[in-house]
Amino acid sequence: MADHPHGNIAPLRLHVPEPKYRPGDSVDFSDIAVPPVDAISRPDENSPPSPLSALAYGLVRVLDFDHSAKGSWNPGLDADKLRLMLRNMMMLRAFDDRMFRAQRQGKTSFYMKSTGEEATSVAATMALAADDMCFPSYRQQGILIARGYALLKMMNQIYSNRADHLKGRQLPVMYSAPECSFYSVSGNLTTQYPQAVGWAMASAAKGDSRISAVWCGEGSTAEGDFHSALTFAAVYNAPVIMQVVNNQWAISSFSGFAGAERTTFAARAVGYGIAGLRVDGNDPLAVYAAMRWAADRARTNNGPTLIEYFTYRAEGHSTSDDPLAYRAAEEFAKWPMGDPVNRLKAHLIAAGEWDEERHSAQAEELADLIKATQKEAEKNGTLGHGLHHPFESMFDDVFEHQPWHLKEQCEQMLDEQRSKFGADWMPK
Amino acid sequence: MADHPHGNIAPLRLHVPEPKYRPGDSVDFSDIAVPPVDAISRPDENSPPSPLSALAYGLVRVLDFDHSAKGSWNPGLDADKLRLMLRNMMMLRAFDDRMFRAQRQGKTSFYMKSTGEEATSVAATMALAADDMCFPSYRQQGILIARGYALLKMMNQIYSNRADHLKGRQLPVMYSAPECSFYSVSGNLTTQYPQAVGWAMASAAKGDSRISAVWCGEGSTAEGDFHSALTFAAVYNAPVIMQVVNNQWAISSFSGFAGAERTTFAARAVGYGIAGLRVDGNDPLAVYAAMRWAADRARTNNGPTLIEYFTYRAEGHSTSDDPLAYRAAEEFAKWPMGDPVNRLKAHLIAAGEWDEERHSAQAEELADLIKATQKEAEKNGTLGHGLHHPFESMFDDVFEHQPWHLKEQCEQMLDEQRSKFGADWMPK
Amino acid sequence: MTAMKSMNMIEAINSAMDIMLARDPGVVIFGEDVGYFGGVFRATAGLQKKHGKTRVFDTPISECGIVGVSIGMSAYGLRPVPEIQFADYIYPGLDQLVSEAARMRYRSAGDYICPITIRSPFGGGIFGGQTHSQSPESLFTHMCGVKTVIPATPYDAKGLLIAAIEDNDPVVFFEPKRIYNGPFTGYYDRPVEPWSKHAASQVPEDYYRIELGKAAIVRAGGALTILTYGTMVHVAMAVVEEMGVDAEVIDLRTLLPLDIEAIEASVKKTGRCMVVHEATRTSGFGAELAALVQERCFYHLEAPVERVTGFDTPYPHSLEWAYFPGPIRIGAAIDKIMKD
Amino acid sequence: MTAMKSMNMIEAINSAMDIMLARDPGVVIFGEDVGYFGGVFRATAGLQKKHGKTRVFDTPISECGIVGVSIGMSAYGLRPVPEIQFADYIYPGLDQLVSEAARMRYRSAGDYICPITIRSPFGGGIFGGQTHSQSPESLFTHMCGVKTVIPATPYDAKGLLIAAIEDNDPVVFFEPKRIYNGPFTGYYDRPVEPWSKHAASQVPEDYYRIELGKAAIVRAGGALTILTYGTMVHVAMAVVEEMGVDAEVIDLRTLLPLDIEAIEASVKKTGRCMVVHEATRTSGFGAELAALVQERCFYHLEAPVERVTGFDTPYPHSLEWAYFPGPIRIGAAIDKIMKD
Ligand SMILES: Cc1ncc(C[n+]2csc(CCOP(=O)(O)OP(=O)(O)O)c2C)c(N)n1
Ligand SMILES: Cc1ncc(C[n+]2csc(CCOP(=O)(O)OP(=O)(O)O)c2C)c(N)n1
Ligand SMILES: [Mg+2]
Ligand SMILES: [Mg+2]
Repeated sequence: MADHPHGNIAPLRLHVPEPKYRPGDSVDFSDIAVPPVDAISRPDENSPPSPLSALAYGLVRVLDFDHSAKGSWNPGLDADKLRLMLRNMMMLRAFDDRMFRAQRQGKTSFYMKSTGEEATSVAATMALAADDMCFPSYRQQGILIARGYALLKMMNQIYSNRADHLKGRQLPVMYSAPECSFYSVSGNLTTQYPQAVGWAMASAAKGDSRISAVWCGEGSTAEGDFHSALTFAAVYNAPVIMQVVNNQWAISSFSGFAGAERTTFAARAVGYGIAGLRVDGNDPLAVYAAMRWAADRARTNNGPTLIEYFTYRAEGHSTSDDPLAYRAAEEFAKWPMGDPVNRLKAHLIAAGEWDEERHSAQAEELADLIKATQKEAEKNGTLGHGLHHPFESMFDDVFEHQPWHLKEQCEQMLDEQRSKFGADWMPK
Repeated sequence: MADHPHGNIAPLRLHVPEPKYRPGDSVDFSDIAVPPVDAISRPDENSPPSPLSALAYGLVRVLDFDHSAKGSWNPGLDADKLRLMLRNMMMLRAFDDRMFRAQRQGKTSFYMKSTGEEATSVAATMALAADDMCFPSYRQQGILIARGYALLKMMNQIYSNRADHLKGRQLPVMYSAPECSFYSVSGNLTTQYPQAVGWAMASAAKGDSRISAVWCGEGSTAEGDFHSALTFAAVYNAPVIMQVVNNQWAISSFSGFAGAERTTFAARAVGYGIAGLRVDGNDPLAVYAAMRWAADRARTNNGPTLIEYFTYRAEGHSTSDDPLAYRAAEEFAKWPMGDPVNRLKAHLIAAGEWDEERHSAQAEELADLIKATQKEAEKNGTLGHGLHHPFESMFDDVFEHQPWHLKEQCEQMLDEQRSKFGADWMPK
Repeated sequence: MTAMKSMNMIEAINSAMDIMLARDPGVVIFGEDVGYFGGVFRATAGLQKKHGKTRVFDTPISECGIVGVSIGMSAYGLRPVPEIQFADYIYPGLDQLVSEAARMRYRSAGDYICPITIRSPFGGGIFGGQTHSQSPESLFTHMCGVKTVIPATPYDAKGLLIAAIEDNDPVVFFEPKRIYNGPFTGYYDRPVEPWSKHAASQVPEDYYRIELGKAAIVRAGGALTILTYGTMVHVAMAVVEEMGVDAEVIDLRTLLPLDIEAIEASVKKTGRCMVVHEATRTSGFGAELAALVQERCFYHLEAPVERVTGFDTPYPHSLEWAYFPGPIRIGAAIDKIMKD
Repeated sequence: MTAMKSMNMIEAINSAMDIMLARDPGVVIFGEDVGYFGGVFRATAGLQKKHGKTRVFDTPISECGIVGVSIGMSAYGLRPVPEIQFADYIYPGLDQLVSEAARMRYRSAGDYICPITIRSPFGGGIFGGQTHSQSPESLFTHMCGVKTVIPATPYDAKGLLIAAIEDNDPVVFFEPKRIYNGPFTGYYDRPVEPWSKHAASQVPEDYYRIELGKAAIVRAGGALTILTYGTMVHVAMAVVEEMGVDAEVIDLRTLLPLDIEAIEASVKKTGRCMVVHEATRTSGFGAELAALVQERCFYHLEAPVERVTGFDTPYPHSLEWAYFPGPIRIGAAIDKIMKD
């Protein structure tokens, strides 16, 4: 049977992906294709997925190099809406900067910025209805900002202080906000994917009209949960929008380790026969348009969509990371799709709806607002400085009703506090 | 932000797939497209995956309705090889029949046939080199037969008897045969997928020329392991052939519950940017040709291929299953791709290389051989009839060296046997 | 109203789901082969036909997906009752269960909960080999945030399953498949007695609950306490009756939260304690029980807590009965503990 | 030849891998961020550069894939040493580990083996919140076919890791991340002492092995036996020194197979036994230890075996030090057990 003698066959090779640029390299992104606006025009939302597959390989764009909004994808938003979008994105950036600094000042243990990716959370959320359910990863604080969640609450969570809605239990940025239809953020990658599909299945099973949206990073697409989610979404035609924020990096691993050398992440959709869109993630109008298209599809029983946002992680993975150790310093500066905040600003200015003065005034206003809010938040305490939820709250919410063993352990913990702080220490 | 009031929107619907036919229905498969032979001609094995994607949606065929072998995929095998292929497939079918009956006679606990799918294991294996590594699911006993593994050993395993190479530890059909480059079969679905990729990665890392091949059912593609495997194979360009035996059913669930309503299983490959082929699984020459194409690709560093065999599970899932409870009785009879054994037989007869007399003689010869082998095997015992491996073998092979706790437990077990069989019972 | 009916365990489980589907529009049931066919053990037979395809349905073969979508459905307000076809196949769904469902109430400070009941047949004794015989229950008791429930009779199965479905926390509900059709005494060579001959097969046709966290004293006695659950309740009972030892046999029914009061009271009375389970020994739930009993009843114990368990090997196909903690193993342990 | 060098735990682990890559061409090392960057804790720093991209490389973020390809590589004859970035993230790979790697030798009757060493940082004390702090070791001890190893010093880490890599069975090698840079006494408000001040940071530069399955008596004593491992060895030692109690402190080093001889000999001598671990209490490895000790040393025990553990809640971010089984909890348990 062995009719394949190996004798004169060249040896096999293991291919181990390598990014184009490493520390010290100078960067040339001219090979990244930036197709013209409307290279693929916007198909009707009711189209069946198969004729759509080209969308998975293109790049939906709206804001052109001359800062005008163009083409069939142009969502035609009015200036107020665009200014709100810009404001949300600026707020998010200012918030990230401030909280990053707070971590560096030792006020908390950890922080994660979304710099450069603001459009993928803010603009995407603005295209949804307020009660559509969002299942974020840890880098979509922009959803909360777009939905008007109180910054103070976010900061209290980051500080794990006595006003933290999550009782100090979660790592900073792992928010939960049902009042904003924002699901509890997990530290475990991609687990939110099948959850979002399940929520959408429930909405459909009940004949509701709400849909769900879920985000993960391109690195996270490798987890099995991603596949479970796409399979269930495809099988039950679930009204869910699955978004991959392809910011090129997963901690120190470039997107090639998630498979980017071969095809796009939007192409995964093609494999399941569902709609897939690849979108310039640094173009807030393209993000909005893509999300709106997908939402309209989902809401009209045309099923799930997978959207890849092609973007760039401008900063480190988190406060625990130093990106200079593994990638070329100038990558973000050279990113061909630019900066989403600058692009929207330029668009509004070009349209005569904004100017540099209003922009700096707004930047200042937001910085002040955030600084003031931070002061408020710090009154409730910062991590490790004493103002935290009562010790016994640690034993709540493991179950709805506390079983005997947790009651006993709580007593034990209180005894320990008494032995530390003195016999008449009282739980507060 | 909520600019999508749900008020006048039609309710969502949950789509729950339903097969076309259920018990009592009469069956019409005329909507299953059977494209002409060579509808998609065979591309060079060295082609990059992207221009190949049409292959994932077609159906590679070689044996035409007139029983001739046609087109660019025709592997041009000589008559001896074709007769060997037929013999292997007939042997497999006879073996399945006999062992199924043995289970019904109470000689073992369980059996699984591969009736109707013989080509997907036998012809596929014959296209590999003898030392290419196979990672089967539970329905590829045809690999062992094609590689000349002793039927007696297979039967001993099925009977869990004292000669069972696996010491009675495994459920029937969960063979292991390193001498045939056949990996240990798992009861857990799809776990073999990333394992096969790892083996192929190792071969490539070492600059060897051996490749690996892995099989699973279409239902099993839903497991996360499938996605892990495709991701790793794509990232490292692993020399692996991943095969999906789409026999339409996963126990009682039709292929729609694995996503078949939307696209092909071969299309999954497109999502990862790797080569994908959809093949008439009841056409042994097409199976051979596809496997050979993929093997040549893999062996020349052109990377992984995903092959879908479009076939039909002619019998129940296993001896524990009654398919009449959930599908129409006449499906296999009406299957448009026919029966792989009959098709190869007809081809050989049409070519003047075979005739009905030789066929029945061979059928009889094989039946006799299997009956005789079965007698041999039964001398070594059948399940539950006393002739088994020594009790203390139960404690071997948990670890290379037996730790104290297993030694103690072994002693305890021996005491129990003594208390059952009398004080002078001796472990044998 | 409270008409009684003789049911086997599968029928009792089916009845519990049927009733909960009717009572609570949030209940949804799904899993591999669960819909049209009604489950490989027939536990969901007839339910799709009666309650419709959006309440009871088949799923892709992805335990990760099954548990994951259950969590999302919970966030929507549903009350999912997924089936994992065999407990041996729960591992691909374990991350969703452990890292997500079990932690959701805690990490979101009650914003989101997961009132999910995962049903799964477990245990051996059916020649299922190592991948259809496992007893992984102890793992779930180590993961704070999950309840673990194991019934031993049709009556308990129905009442506990209803309570589990109504519970607002995730529950793993392991069904001892060896006794689906009849209580098994460990004598594999004797004919199986059908449930209809057992008192606990008399099951109310209507709704009733058995509170989670409460053990059942299935035999009162003074000489020795036997803590057990599932299939082993019946094996232990048979041995006790046969040996004529005055053991108190406690069917734990819920492993977590555990009925520590019943255990303490019994052991303090008898002074001897034995645990019987089918799972592998090391770090099995018997370890936790032994640890607890010696912590809380140390000065009452006349002998060490004995553990009678499966061996620390995979479940071997042909040597199943040498592996199974049957009457001989239990009898020897009783002899030993009574001598000590 | 046997030149010694002061290493912290990360350096010792790095050195073990470096040596094994050089000695055995079958050794391959991979995991998330393990290649170019050298691991988020820097355990593999420099190894890709030195040994090449096909020996040390990054992987997709799929723990299932990482364990799964390791098994296939084993079948080819390699000796994979994958890293799981945090023990909290091992669950997606658990099915491959439990159902496949752990069972492979057994189910194939030795045809195929899985000489895989899965390295993973575990434990809390670094404000990592509930998903960077878990101690899941007891789960692995319940799954026959896996060895579980946990070092507490640089010297042990290197010698045990080399032995684990050379072992022909799958080993889960949990690294107590809290003590990567220095032994931690549980006093979080005191400055961390670097490893260089600790005797066990003197590590031979070359190859050496510490046999798996052998505990270390880190302090001999007659009043009480303390069984512990990982970070808690140092915390327990600090409390013992501070209280001036003559405890025998045993660093188990390998949980499975366990050094039962060392345990029995010590408890029979002292008559008192305490277990200290950071993992959640219920069904933690302390349960197995307590069960074993009372089974084997019942008539020598003056007091019940005490368990000092983490609480049965997720690891809370801000209340980390109220959760951690620190000096107060250990001290109280010593007081209690010595009074009993
Ligand atoms: C299951 C699991 N495995 C590993 C990790 C560790 N981890 C945290 S973030 C991260 C990288 C994720 O990258 P990507 O998905 O691209 O998202 P990004 O950070 O770029 O937004 C890794 C490996 C984790 N949190 N969960
Ligand atoms: C992880 C896991 N989940 C569930 C099962 C139970 N099971 C065994 S076979 C089977 C159906 C598989 O169908 P398919 O993949 O189409 O293969 P086929 O039987 O048709 O060859 C199921 C659900 C299992 N063995 N392993
Ligand atoms: Mg990323
Ligand atoms: Mg199938």
